[in-house]
Amino acid sequence: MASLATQLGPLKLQNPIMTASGTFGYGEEIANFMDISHLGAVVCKTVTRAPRAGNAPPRTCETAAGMLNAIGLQNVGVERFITEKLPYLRQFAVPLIVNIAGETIEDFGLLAQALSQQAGVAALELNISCPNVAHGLDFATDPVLTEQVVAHARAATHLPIIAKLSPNVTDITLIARAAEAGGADAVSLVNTFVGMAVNIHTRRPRLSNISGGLSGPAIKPLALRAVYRCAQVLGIPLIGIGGIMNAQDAIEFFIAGASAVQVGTATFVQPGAALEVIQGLESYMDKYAIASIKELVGSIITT
Amino acid sequence: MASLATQLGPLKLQNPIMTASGTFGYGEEIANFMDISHLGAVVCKTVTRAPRAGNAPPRTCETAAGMLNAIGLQNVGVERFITEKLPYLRQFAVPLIVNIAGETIEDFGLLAQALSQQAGVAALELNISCPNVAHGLDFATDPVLTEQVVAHARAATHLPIIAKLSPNVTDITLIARAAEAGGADAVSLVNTFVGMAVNIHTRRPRLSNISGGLSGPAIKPLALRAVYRCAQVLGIPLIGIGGIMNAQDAIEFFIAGASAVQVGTATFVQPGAALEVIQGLESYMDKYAIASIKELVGSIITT
Amino acid sequence: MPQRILAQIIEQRELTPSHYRLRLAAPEIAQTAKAGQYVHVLPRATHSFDPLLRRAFSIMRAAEDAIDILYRIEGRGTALLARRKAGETIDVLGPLGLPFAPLTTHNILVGGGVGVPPLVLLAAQAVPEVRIQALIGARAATEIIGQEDFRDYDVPVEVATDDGSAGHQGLVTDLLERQLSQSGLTGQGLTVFACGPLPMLRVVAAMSQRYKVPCQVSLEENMPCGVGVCNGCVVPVLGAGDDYGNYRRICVDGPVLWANEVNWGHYSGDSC
Amino acid sequence: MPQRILAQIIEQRELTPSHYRLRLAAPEIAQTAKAGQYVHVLPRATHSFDPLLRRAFSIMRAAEDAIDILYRIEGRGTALLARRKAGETIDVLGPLGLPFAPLTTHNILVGGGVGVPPLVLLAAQAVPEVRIQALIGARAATEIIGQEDFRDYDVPVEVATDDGSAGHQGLVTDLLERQLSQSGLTGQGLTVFACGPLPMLRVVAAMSQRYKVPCQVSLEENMPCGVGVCNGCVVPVLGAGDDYGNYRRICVDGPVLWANEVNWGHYSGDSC
Ligand SMILES: Cc1cc2nc3c(=O)[nH]c(=O)nc-3n(C[C@H](O)[C@H](O)[C@H](O)COP(=O)(O)OP(=O)(O)OC[C@H]3O[C@@H](n4cnc5c(N)ncnc54)[C@H](O)[C@@H]3O)c2cc1C
Ligand SMILES: Cc1cc2nc3c(=O)[nH]c(=O)nc-3n(C[C@H](O)[C@H](O)[C@H](O)COP(=O)(O)OP(=O)(O)OC[C@H]3O[C@@H](n4cnc5c(N)ncnc54)[C@H](O)[C@@H]3O)c2cc1C
Ligand SMILES: Cc1cc2nc3c(=O)[nH]c(=O)nc-3n(C[C@H](O)[C@H](O)[C@H](O)COP(=O)(O)O)c2cc1C
Ligand SMILES: Cc1cc2nc3c(=O)[nH]c(=O)nc-3n(C[C@H](O)[C@H](O)[C@H](O)COP(=O)(O)O)c2cc1C
Ligand code: FES
Ligand code: FES
Repeated sequence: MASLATQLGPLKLQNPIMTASGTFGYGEEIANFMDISHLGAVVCKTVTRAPRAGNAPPRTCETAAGMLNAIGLQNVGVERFITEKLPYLRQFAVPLIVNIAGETIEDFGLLAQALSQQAGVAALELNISCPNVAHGLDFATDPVLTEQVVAHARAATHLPIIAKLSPNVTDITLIARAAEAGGADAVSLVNTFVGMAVNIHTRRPRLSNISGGLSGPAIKPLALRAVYRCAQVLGIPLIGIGGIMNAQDAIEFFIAGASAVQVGTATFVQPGAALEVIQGLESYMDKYAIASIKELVGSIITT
Repeated sequence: MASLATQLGPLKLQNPIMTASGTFGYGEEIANFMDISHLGAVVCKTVTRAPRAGNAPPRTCETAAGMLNAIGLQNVGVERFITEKLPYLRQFAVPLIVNIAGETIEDFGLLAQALSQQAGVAALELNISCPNVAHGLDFATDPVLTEQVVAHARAATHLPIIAKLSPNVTDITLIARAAEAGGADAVSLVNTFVGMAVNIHTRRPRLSNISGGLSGPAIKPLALRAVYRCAQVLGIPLIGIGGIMNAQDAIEFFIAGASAVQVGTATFVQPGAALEVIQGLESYMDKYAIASIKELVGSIITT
Repeated sequence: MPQRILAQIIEQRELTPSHYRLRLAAPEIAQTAKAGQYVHVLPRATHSFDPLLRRAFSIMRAAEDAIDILYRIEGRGTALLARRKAGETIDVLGPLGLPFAPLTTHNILVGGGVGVPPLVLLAAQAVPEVRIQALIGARAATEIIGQEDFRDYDVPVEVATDDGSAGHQGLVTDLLERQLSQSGLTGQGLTVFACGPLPMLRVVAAMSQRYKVPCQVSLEENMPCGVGVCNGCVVPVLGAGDDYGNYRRICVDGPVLWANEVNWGHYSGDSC
Repeated sequence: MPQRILAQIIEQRELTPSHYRLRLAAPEIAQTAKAGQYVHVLPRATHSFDPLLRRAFSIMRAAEDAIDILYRIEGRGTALLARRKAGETIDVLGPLGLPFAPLTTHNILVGGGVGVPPLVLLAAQAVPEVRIQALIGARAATEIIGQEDFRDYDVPVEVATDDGSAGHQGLVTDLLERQLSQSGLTGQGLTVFACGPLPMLRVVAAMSQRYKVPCQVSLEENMPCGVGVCNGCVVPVLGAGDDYGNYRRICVDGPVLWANEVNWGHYSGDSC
């Protein structure tokens, strides 16, 4: 049997497949469809300091092989997260990565601090790349701010820190290196691409927020390229995200240089998608006699 | 009957539907499938100063609702273009927009000059955004260079100039404004998004060039958003490009602010796609009693 | 507990060129489904990622280990669904959502267009003691849905059509107004259950409030996941909402809500 | 002149679980198709954009206003195609590409796997005077393509299978080597026509050159448009190439090329 164990800096995972933030809620619902403890890790919906109501509906819209969303970081806020959501998530024998977002650098520090004191939090993912809230993209489009926010969070916690980056930039390697310089243990690539759709009968945008973030198979080639490029220049591990629907897709990301991947939109289509990816990955590794996932990571041949 | 006539600065078109560069060759083949003279304009494959062999195969690869290409600007060069291709294209009663690309600012000036002296050239589209050649993206990712190259071409020709921009940037409005400042009569948005795909059996990239440009329905929401944002800030007309497969798609671009559109990848699927878009647009305008396409352009309701 | 099953198509019946009734072999769903619940159906082939997401359809019938849905061709997903033939299998998740509240002594079911199906199941699952009146609205006689089903369950039906080709010419809400003003049952264990287009539901909700009759509405929104994890399907509610603010996810906390819970003033309901 | 037609499926015959033979009503194509030409088929529904592009298949038979193609399930497109049933229509562009050169006095046809179909049409369109020998390579006996068709045309066939389950155990190029070394026909109006996997074609090309026998090969590349406008389908050639450099578009200037035109050293042929 192939070994799927992987490592993201200090964070050890039994396998490299995790859920993507915002596509798994806080686990309560998906637990009806799969055994969460078989995952490599779970990443829960972004938590902010104060509760957020999110954007007005319509919040989502399907596009060709993809979807737009403008949820607007609807969440219960960190206090209720700790009292109401964390106890549930803590019970699974699987690392919990809490995804956090703030409006200011200080917000990230305070959230990191608050969550570090809680049992059952394995790592923090900094969402500095949400396209659906005011100033959501300010950090991840600016290398200086990226480095600062990561460094600030770094100082506030002993937990491993993952910086989640935006693909809506001219050169993502600059941002990834800034995250590394700021002390990130890993980066996750990518958050959604900003897009929109128009109802030609009403002449209105299909989302109340006008624009939204594109996810799903449509973006896979773009996400894969971001991972590949960053893998060439980074000294820290990468988590690949974007359009992963099955094991084949995940394997492309490993070969391009990702040490782990997150399954997002696929979970909407198949609530158990992430587990199917694990199974398919095992079959592939068996077929090609790959003993450890580490042999696969970054094994792309370009000569 | 609705009037489809539109105007791109000094350039008058009988309708707002054109072919996209690189998806129409020089017209010889598509003429077997449709009456080219019914189009609003034709845009031919990029022409460079010297002939270019292009990239090694494989050059294309299908992705979810899209395709990657890395043709690498294969073309006969401007001299043979003028002697061998232009006479054929000139015979159609439809404006010909010649798409040009150079490696330096001077190249663009020389190409503009050479083509200005030819009968039958209605306008020039500056391809400053090809992702598949070395330095292809240098111009369109930098507002200063964009302004310079447009200004240089502007000085070299009396023809209308359209700057074709890249979506692979943090803020496309900055680049579009730079093109406007340089004297462009219009901008066309967008060229392809940089992406890649990996063959998990050989662990090689699916394109010999490693990365390629993503086109087709997958990118439509992203292209539409680029057009919408630029329409808010520009004083010159916009041409929308990206994933337009049918009239509905084209209409979304008009509503978002495009004065004309280009049909690209759709032509690969249906060689007569552009004409079908014109027919569908006419039906839509008749259905909603829209007398002129100008009423539609930028008519998006966001309140 | 919702299940994901590959259900075989028993019958795909074309009712009109744009209306189909699909019967699926789905014992796991048929045995537990309650009126108001829906299934989430993947219309595409597994070899294609477009259209990407599932589509929601109310369960219209749940008997003999099979379920029926009735749908209208709206766009790409329903167009693809209509091409599927008996014998093929289809990926279905269900039953999902919270069902209608229990029927009361007297009940008026108000259905518009393809909003009728869940009301048919509500009537089918009624105990004999309750009294039910069904009101159906449609564009034209050919598009009336559920009339025969209600008759099979001995539920009296009144019909309204836009073009007057059957029943009352006008809106189904005209029929409701008549019922409410004439029946004298308001305040006597009468409940209204409604499903249909948003403009209809608005009127039904306002009318029920005016007559002080409790009213349940089954709502629609784009539903990416159907299981409560995306927060995409929310509608604005008065008061507390769900866990996440002044919105409620209609996929798991609906699709049926009490009309007086909905924040109608902030609900535009434009969906894509 | 290539045509775009919506062709009705006359028959979809499953030869093995992964090989299908599809007969399409396509008079416009059937009446003009020449051996070596292909059709470009859209496997998806019009309501879906994935998979996006057409797929190329050689024309295997063109008679009675119908064409046959024979295909193996390779990926998503062919998997979708195999789900289409008789009576449905399918969007087809063709005939496309340049055909094989005319047959000479003596001819050896070398086909590997699903490369056999165009050679079957080549034999069918032969005038009685020419002499033809067909060599077929396959993985196993069950996957041999075209054997009966060749027999119908009175063309002698030799077979090679990887597993020895029929004919010679080994490669079809073993059979070719035997023919070339024994026939004594080299230089006497003998031509080799080959279609199959790239490794096979390489060997056939090299062998034909060694024996100084003219050889035509039918090549494959990803073909976005099939009509010559995208420049996506090029293969490297020696000498002038097409208009655009040292490459030739095999969709319109092929798929058949003379083996000595191809720049085999620069042709990796990895396709996606
Ligand atoms: C809980 C629930 C239960 C449901 N139950 C049923 C049911 O029992 N039966 C049923 O039929 N449906 C039901 N629906 C609705 C059903 O889910 C949708 O009809 C379906 O998702 C549409 O999918 P589609 O892919 O066909 O259309 P989509 O791809 O969503 O597209 C809709 C189409 O409408 C077009 N359109 C939008 N606005 C206009 C306009 N103003 N004029 C003209 N065209 C326009 C768009 O262009 C698009 O083509 C239910 C929905 C929910 C949430
Ligand atoms: C002129 C021409 C004529 C042709 N004629 C015929 C014909 O007559 N009959 C015929 O059957 N075909 C023919 N072909 C080939 C045919 O076009 C392709 O088989 C078809 O396009 C495949 O489409 P697809 O969508 O099924 O596969 P694609 O979507 O292209 O995918 C191919 C599949 O192969 C998989 N794959 C790639 N490499 C490996 C590997 N090393 N191991 C395992 N899996 C791998 C990929 O994952 C993918 O699923 C012809 C091609 C050309 C250009
Ligand atoms: C409905 C929805 C909600 C999301 N919410 C969040 C979020 O709260 N925080 C975050 O970091 N990413 C969020 N994302 C982004 C995903 O985590 C992921 O980066 C993106 O969807 C790309 O992956 P996919 O194509 O597999 O979905 C959300 C995505 C979707 C579709
Ligand atoms: C195969 C191919 C070749 C292309 N070649 C060129 C080119 O030479 N010059 C150029 O400006 N754009 C080129 N493009 C980009 C298109 O003109 C267009 O901007 C892009 O494909 C997006 O539109 P679409 O989604 O409708 O195809 C090419 C696109 C494709 C798919
Ligand atoms: S549809 Fe995803 S939360 Fe309701
Ligand atoms: S397939 Fe487009 S040029 Fe050959």
